[in-house]
Amino acid sequence: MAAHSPEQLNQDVLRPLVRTSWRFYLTGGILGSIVLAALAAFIYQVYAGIGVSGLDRPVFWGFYITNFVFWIGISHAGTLISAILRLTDARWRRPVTRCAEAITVFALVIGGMFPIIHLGRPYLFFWLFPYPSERGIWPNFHSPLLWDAFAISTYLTGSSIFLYLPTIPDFALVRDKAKGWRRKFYGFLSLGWTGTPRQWHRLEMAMRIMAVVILPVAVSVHTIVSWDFAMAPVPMWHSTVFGPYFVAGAIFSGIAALIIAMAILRKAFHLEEYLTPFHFDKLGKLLLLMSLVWGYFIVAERLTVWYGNESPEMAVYWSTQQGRFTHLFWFMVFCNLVIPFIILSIKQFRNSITGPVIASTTVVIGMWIERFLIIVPPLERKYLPYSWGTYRPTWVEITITAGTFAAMALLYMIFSKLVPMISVWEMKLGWRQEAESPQLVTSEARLTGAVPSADLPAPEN
Amino acid sequence: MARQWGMVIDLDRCTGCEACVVACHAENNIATVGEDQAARGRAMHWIRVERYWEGNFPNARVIYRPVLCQQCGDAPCEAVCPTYASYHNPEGLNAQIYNRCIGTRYCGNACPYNVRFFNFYNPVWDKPLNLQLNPDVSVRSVGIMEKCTFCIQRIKVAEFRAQAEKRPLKDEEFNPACVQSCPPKAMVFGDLDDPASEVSRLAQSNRATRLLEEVGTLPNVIYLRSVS
Amino acid sequence: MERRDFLKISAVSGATAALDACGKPERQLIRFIPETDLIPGIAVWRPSVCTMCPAGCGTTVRVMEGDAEVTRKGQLGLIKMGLAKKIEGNPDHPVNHGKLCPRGQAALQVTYHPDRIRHPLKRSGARGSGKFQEISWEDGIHELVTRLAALSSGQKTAALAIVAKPMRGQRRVLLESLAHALGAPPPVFFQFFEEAVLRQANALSFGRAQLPTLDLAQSNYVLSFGADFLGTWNSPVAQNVGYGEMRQGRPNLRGKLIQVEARMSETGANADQWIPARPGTEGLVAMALARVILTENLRPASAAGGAGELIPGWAEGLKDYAPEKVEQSTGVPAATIAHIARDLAANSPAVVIMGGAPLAQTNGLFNALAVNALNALLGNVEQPGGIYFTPAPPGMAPAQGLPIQPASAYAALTALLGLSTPTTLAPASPPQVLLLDEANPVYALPDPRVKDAIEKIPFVVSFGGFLDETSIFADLILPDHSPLESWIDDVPESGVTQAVVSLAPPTMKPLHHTRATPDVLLEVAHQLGGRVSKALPWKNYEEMLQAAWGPLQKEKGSVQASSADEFWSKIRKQGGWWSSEVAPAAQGRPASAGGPPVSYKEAQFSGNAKDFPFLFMPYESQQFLDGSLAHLPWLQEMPEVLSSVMWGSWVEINPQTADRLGIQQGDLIEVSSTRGTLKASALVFPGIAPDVIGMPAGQGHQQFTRYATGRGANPFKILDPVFEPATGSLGWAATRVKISRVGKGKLALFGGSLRESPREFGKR
Amino acid sequence: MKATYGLYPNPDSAERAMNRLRSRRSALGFEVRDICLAASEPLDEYDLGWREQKTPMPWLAALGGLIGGTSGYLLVSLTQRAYPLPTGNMPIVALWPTGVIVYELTMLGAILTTFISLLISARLPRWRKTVYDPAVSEGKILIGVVNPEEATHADLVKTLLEAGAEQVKEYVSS
Repeated sequence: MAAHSPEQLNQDVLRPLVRTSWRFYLTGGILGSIVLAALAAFIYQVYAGIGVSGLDRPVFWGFYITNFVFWIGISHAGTLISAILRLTDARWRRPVTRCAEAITVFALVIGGMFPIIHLGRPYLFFWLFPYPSERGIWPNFHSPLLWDAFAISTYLTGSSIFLYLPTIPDFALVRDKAKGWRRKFYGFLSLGWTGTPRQWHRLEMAMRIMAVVILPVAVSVHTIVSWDFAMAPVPMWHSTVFGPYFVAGAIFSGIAALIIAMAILRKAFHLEEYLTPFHFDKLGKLLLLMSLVWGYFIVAERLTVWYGNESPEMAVYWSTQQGRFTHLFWFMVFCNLVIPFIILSIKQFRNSITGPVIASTTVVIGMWIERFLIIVPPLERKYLPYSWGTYRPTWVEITITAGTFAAMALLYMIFSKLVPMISVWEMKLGWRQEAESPQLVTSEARLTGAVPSADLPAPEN
Repeated sequence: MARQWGMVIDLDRCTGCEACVVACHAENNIATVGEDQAARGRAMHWIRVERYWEGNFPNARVIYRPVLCQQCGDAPCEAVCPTYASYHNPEGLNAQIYNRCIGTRYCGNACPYNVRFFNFYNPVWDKPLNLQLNPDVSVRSVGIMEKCTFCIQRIKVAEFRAQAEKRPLKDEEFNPACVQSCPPKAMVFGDLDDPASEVSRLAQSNRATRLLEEVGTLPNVIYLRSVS
Repeated sequence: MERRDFLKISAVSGATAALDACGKPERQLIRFIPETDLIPGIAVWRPSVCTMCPAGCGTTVRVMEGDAEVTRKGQLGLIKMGLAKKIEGNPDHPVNHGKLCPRGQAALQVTYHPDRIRHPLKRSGARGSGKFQEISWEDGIHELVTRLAALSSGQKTAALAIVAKPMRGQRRVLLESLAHALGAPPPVFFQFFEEAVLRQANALSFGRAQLPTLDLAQSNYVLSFGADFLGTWNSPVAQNVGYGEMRQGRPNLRGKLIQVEARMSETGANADQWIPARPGTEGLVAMALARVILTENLRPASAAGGAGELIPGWAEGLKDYAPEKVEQSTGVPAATIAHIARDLAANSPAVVIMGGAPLAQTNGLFNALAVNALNALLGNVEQPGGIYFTPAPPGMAPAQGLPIQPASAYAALTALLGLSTPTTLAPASPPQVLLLDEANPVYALPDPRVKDAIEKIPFVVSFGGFLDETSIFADLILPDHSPLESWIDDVPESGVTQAVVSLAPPTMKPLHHTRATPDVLLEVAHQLGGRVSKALPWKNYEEMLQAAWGPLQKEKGSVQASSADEFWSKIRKQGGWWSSEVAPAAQGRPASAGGPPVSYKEAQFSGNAKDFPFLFMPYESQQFLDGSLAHLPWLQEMPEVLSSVMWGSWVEINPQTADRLGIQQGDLIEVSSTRGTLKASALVFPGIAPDVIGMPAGQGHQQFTRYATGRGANPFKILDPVFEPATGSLGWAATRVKISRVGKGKLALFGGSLRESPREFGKR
Repeated sequence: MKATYGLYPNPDSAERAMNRLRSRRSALGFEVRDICLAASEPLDEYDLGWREQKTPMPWLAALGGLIGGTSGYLLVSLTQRAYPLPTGNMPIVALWPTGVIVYELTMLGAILTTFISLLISARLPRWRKTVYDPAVSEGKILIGVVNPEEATHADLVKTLLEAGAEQVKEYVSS
C-alpha cells in the first residue's frame, strides 16, 4: 500500500491526466455511439415532427420532462452537498467535493437541454429568453417555464464558478508538473496562479461567499422546477408540498449519483487511498436520511389526497394504486425506501462500498420512476373522464433518454481526464493541520489518510 | 366596445347529433389526422360531444355534453405560456397566437377541459381537398397548439361590417359555426355584458351551471342542466 | 395517402424533399382565364339543396374566389374560380330552418374529393379490375346512344334497366320518362334502409303512402318505437329543430320522450325513459297501450277510424293484448305500459312514432299498423303536435311530386335483374343495358346473386362520381357533376307541413371534366330521336326544370313575381318555392285506404336460438348512413356520438354478456350467422339488451375511395334473407348470430372513460 | 526585474525567514512590500502576511446582489408594461412571479460580483512573469526579495540560508 506523502498524492492524482488505458477509449467509444444515436433520434424528431414521440392529448409531457426533472435533481449532488460540507467544515469532505461539483455542472447541462428537446418547434427555443426582438414582444414572466430558464442559468453559472475556483491552484500544480502543450493549457487554466498570500486569502474568501450563495440557489432551482407542475391546476400537481418534496428528492438522487461516481473513480483511477469506505459510510448515512425524508413526503402527499377524497385527485390516486401504474409505484417505493433502508441501516453493509453503491443504483432508478409517476398519471386522468388518455413512449424517446445517461458518463470521463478529481491543495492542507495538531487526529483523520499508513486500521473490504 | 363573448349550451336541447363537430372542422381548417393518429389520441376536435353512461341495462341512461374551449375569464392556459401565444384578448377571448407558439404544450396541461389540440405533424390535405380550406383562418403547422376561437374570424368580419355601416353590432347578426349549425338550437352565442342579449338572459336561468367551476377558471360557457 | 406513409416517405427522402421545394409544381403551372368575377376575400352565399340523404334540406353555400389546380383540355393549370367553402342550412327553408346535420356539412368534401372520377372512362381491363381509360364526352355519349339505339331497334328495350339512388323531382321524372319512352321497366330507386313497410302501412291506415311529418315542436309527449328520428331516420334536421322546441321552446312546458328499442340509439340516449322491448314485439306494446286506453275509456275506439279497423279485435277492445298477457313476450312490465298509456292520453297532443328495426321484422307491417292505429286513437293524425303528411306541390300528379313505391326496392331490384323475388313480382328478362345512378346494390345487398346478375349484364353505364363496389363493373363511366356544381331540385317527402320544392342552380363551376347527368341524358334522348326526344324535348336540365316548376308562379307561395323570368330568378335566389298554406288539419276520423285486417304474427328470426343465441341488430350509421358517405374524411374522423369511434366499425355488446364471454373492449370479435361471418372490434355498450348484438352500417367497403376501402366490416353481408311478406322488403333486424373472441382488434376511440361517476375511478 | 529567494521545506522555517527579513530589511535595504512569497497551500496559522489581510468582497457581493435584483425587477416590470398583455386574469406586473425572477437575478448578481472581485483583488489572471519556482508545487515555500541591493546581496543570501532555506536561487525575468 502506498504511503501518504504529498508527492504520492501528486502522483496518484495526476496519473489519470497523463496516462490513458485502452479501456478508457473503449468505454468512451461505446458511450459516444449511444450519444450519437440519441442525437440522430433528435434530428429525426425535429425533421418529422414531435409526433414521433409517444406524446398525445391529454398527456402532453412524458419522457422528456421526466428526464429534465431527473437530471436537474441529480445536479443537486454536488454544489448543494459540497457547499453544506464546506460550511460545516466537515474535514472528510476534502476528497469528495470535486467529484460532486463536477456532477452538478454536467447534470445541469444535460437536464437543461430537455425543455428544448421537447419543444414542438425546438428551433425557436430562444424565444424563451428576454431580448429585444423584431417580434416586438418579451417573454411572459408569469410563466414558470421562464422562471426555470432564469433559475437554471443562474445555478449553472454559480456551480461552474464553484467548481472552477478551488481547481485553480490544482491547475497551477499540474502546470508545474506538466510539459509541452499541457503546460500551456494548464498554465492558461490556472490564470497564472502563483500562490501568493493575497491570492490564497481572496480565493478562500470567495469560496466562503459562494458556498453561502449557492445553497439558496440550489434550493430555489428545484423548487421552481416543482412549480412547473404545482402552478398548473392539474389533479395531484397543484400541491404546496411539491417544493420541498422535489428538493428532498433532488438531494436524495444527487447523493446516490455521487456515491456511484465516487465508486467508479475509485476503481478506475485507483484512488482507494483517498476515497475510503469511511466516505461511503458517511454519504451512506446521508442517503439513508434522505430516503426517510423522501418517504415522509410520499406519505404526506398521498395521505392528504386520500383523505381529501376529491374525485379528480382520486382518479389520479387510483391509477397509481389500483390502475395501470400500481406495479411501477410499488417498485419505486421498493427502490427508494425498502432497499436503501435495509442496506444502509445495517453498519456492515453500509461500511462496505458495494452496499451503498447498490442502494444508490436502486435509488437512481427509483427516482427516475418517481419523476415519471409525478408527471404522467395526473395528465392521463385530468378532470373530465371523457378526455382521459394513455401514454406510451416510443423508441425515439427511449433512445434520447439512454443517450443522456451515456452523455453524462462521457462528459464525466473526459472531465476526469483533464482535471484532478481530488482537490490536492485541500487534501494537503488537511493533512498538515492534522499532523501539526494531534488533537485533530481522529479516526476520521486517520481514515482520510492524514497519518502514515502504518497506523491505518485494516481496511474493511 | 368592450364585450364579453359567451355561450349558453342547453343540455336539454342537445341531441348529440355532432353537427357542431363537422361544422367546426369545415370552418376552422382543422386537419383530419387519419386512423392511426386518431387511435393514438391525436384527433383534433375543437368541440366534442362528451357522452357519459349512467346505470346499467335495462336502466342505462346517457348524458351528452358538448365541450369546447370555455374561454375562461381566469384561464390557466394563459399565465403558463412563456411566449404569450395564449393570452386574453380585449373581448374576453382566450386568443391563441399561432405565430408565437413554440410548442411547450404547457397550456395543454394546464387546461382543465382538455380542449387544446396540438399539431404533432404537419397537416396534410390530399389535393384537391385543400380547396375546402377557409381563407379567413390560418392553417397551423407542426409543433403548434390550436384551439376553439369562438370563430373569431366571424366576429371580426361582423364588427368591421358594423363599423363600416356606423351602427352597433347586433346580437343575432352572426354566430360561430357550431352555433349556426346546431339543429335543436342547443347553443346560443352573444355578448354576456349586454343585458339585452339572449345569451345573458339565458345565463340567468336557474338551470345554469358552469363546467368544473370549482377549479376557479370563471368559464364563459354556461350549461343549462336538463331537468328530468 | 395515410399520414403515416407520408411520414415514412418524408423521413427517408429528406434531402429530395428539400430539392422538390425549389421546383414546386405550382411554379410550372400555367394560368387559365379566371372563371369568376368574385372579389377576392369577399364571400357570397348561394342557395343549394342537400342530397346526402332523402330529407331534402335547403342549404346555403359560402363561395369565395380562389386558385384551383385543374385540368382544362388535357392541360394541367391554375385557375381563379369561385370555390365552395362552407355549407350551412338555408335559413328560409321550411324543412331545416337554417340548420344542418354533420353529413350535410361534409357534402363539401364530395366536390373536392381526391378520388372523384374527373373525366369519362371506358373499361380497359377485365370486369371489376378497375382498369379504365379516359375517353372524350362525345365518344362516351355516342357509345351509350348506339347501345340504346341497338336495344330499341331490336325491340328488346325491356332489356334496359335503370337503378338509381332514391331521388325525387325532375331528375326522377327524367329517368322515369326515359325508361318509359324506351319501353323499359320503370327505374328502381334503391337504398338499403328503405321505408317500404312504413309507406305501405301509412297507405293502408291513412291513404298516404309516404313518410310522416312529425310536429314535435307542439307535442307534449313523444313515444318512439325504434325510430332514431334525431339521428338518421326520416328528416333528422327538421325533427331536431322540433325536438329542441319540444324540450325547452315553450315556457314551463317540457315535452317528454319515451323510446322503445332493444339497442339504444342516439335518440334513445335523449329519452326520459328508455324501454328495451324484445325486438319484433313492438306492435304488441303499442296494442297493449291502446288496450289500456280503451279499457280505461280514455279514448273511444271509434276515434281510430279506418286505422283501427285494420287491427283485428279493435272494436272489441283488443282483448288479446292485455298488458299482463304481452308482458311475457315483450319483456315490458304491465305497470310500465299502463303508466305510459295514461300519460299518452293525459298529455295530448302526444305522438307515437315507429321507424327502423321494428319495421325490419317479418311482422313489421303489423307493428306499423298498430302504431298508426294508436296514433289515430290518440287523435294525432294531421293535428298540431301530431303527424302530418306533406302535401304534393300543387298542379302536379303525385307520381311526379312524391314517390309512391309501396313495393320494396329490394323486390323491385331483384325482379328487374331477372331474379326471383320475395314477393309476387315476376322476374323480368335479364337486362342487356344497365344505367347506374349512384346506387350501390352490390355493397348494400347480402344477396350474392345481385352481384353475379350485374356482372352478367353485357353493358353497364355508371353516372356516379366515385368508383364503388357496383360501378367498378361499369363498361362506361360518364361522371356526374358534384351536387354543388349542378342544378338540383327536390320535393321533400316529409319534415314539413306545406308543399315544398327545393330548387337551386350550381353554386360553383365544375372542378373537373364532368357533366351533369340530366344534361347528358337529355343529350342522349335528343340523339336517339323519335319517341324519346319527343318525351324529353328540352335542350338542357335548366329548361326542363323551368318547364316543370315555372307554373308555380300562379300558386300562393314564398315567391311573388309578375313575370316568369322574375319568378325564376327569385326562385334561384331563394333556393326553392314553398306553398304559403300548410297541410289542412283532418276533420274527424282519418281517411283510410281500407283493406283486409292484418293480424299479429310472432316475428320470425333466421337461425335457431340454440346455435345462434344473439339477435344481430345493424343500424343506420350516424356517420355514413347506409355507407354511401363512408368516403368523406370529415365523417370518418367524426367520433360517433355513443361509441366515440373514429375510422372504424365495431360490434356493441352488453357489459354482462361481455364479462360472461370474457370479451374486453377492443377485442376482435367474430360474428357469424347462417349466411356468413364478419370480424370487428368489440365495444362494451351498456345500452343494449344482453341477447342483442348491435353494429353500425357503413364501413367494410371493398372499393370506395382511399378513405373507405378495406376499412372495418359490412354488417349487411351476414344478413339472412328474411322478408316482410306484404312488401317484400328485407327484414334486416331478424338475423340471429353467434359471437366469439378471435384476438386483439383495434378501436380509435375519442372518448376516454365510459362513465363520469367517481365510483368508477377505482376500476382499471 | 530580478529577485533572490529561498525555498523552505516547512512553514516554521518560512516563518523564521519572514521574521528575519522583516527585522533586517533596513540593513539589507529593502521594503516589506519587496518581500515575495509563494506557497502551494494557505498558511493562515503562520505569521506570513495572511493575518492582516482585509477585503470588502462580502460587501461587494451584497452590493452585486442588490444590483442584480434591481435590474431583474426593472427588466420584468418595464418589459411587461411596454407590451401589456393580460394573461390568466393576473395584473400586468404581478408580485409573486416577479419575485421569483428578482430572487434569481439577485443571486446571479452576487455570484458574478464575487467572481469578478476575486479576479481583480487577487490580480488574476496574471500572465506577466513573476517570482515563482515549480518547487512550490512540491510543497516548498518560496520567500525572497525583489530587486535586492547589489551591495548587500551576499548578506541577504546568508540571511535566507540561516533561516533554513534548502537552497537559495536567483530569479531573473527578461
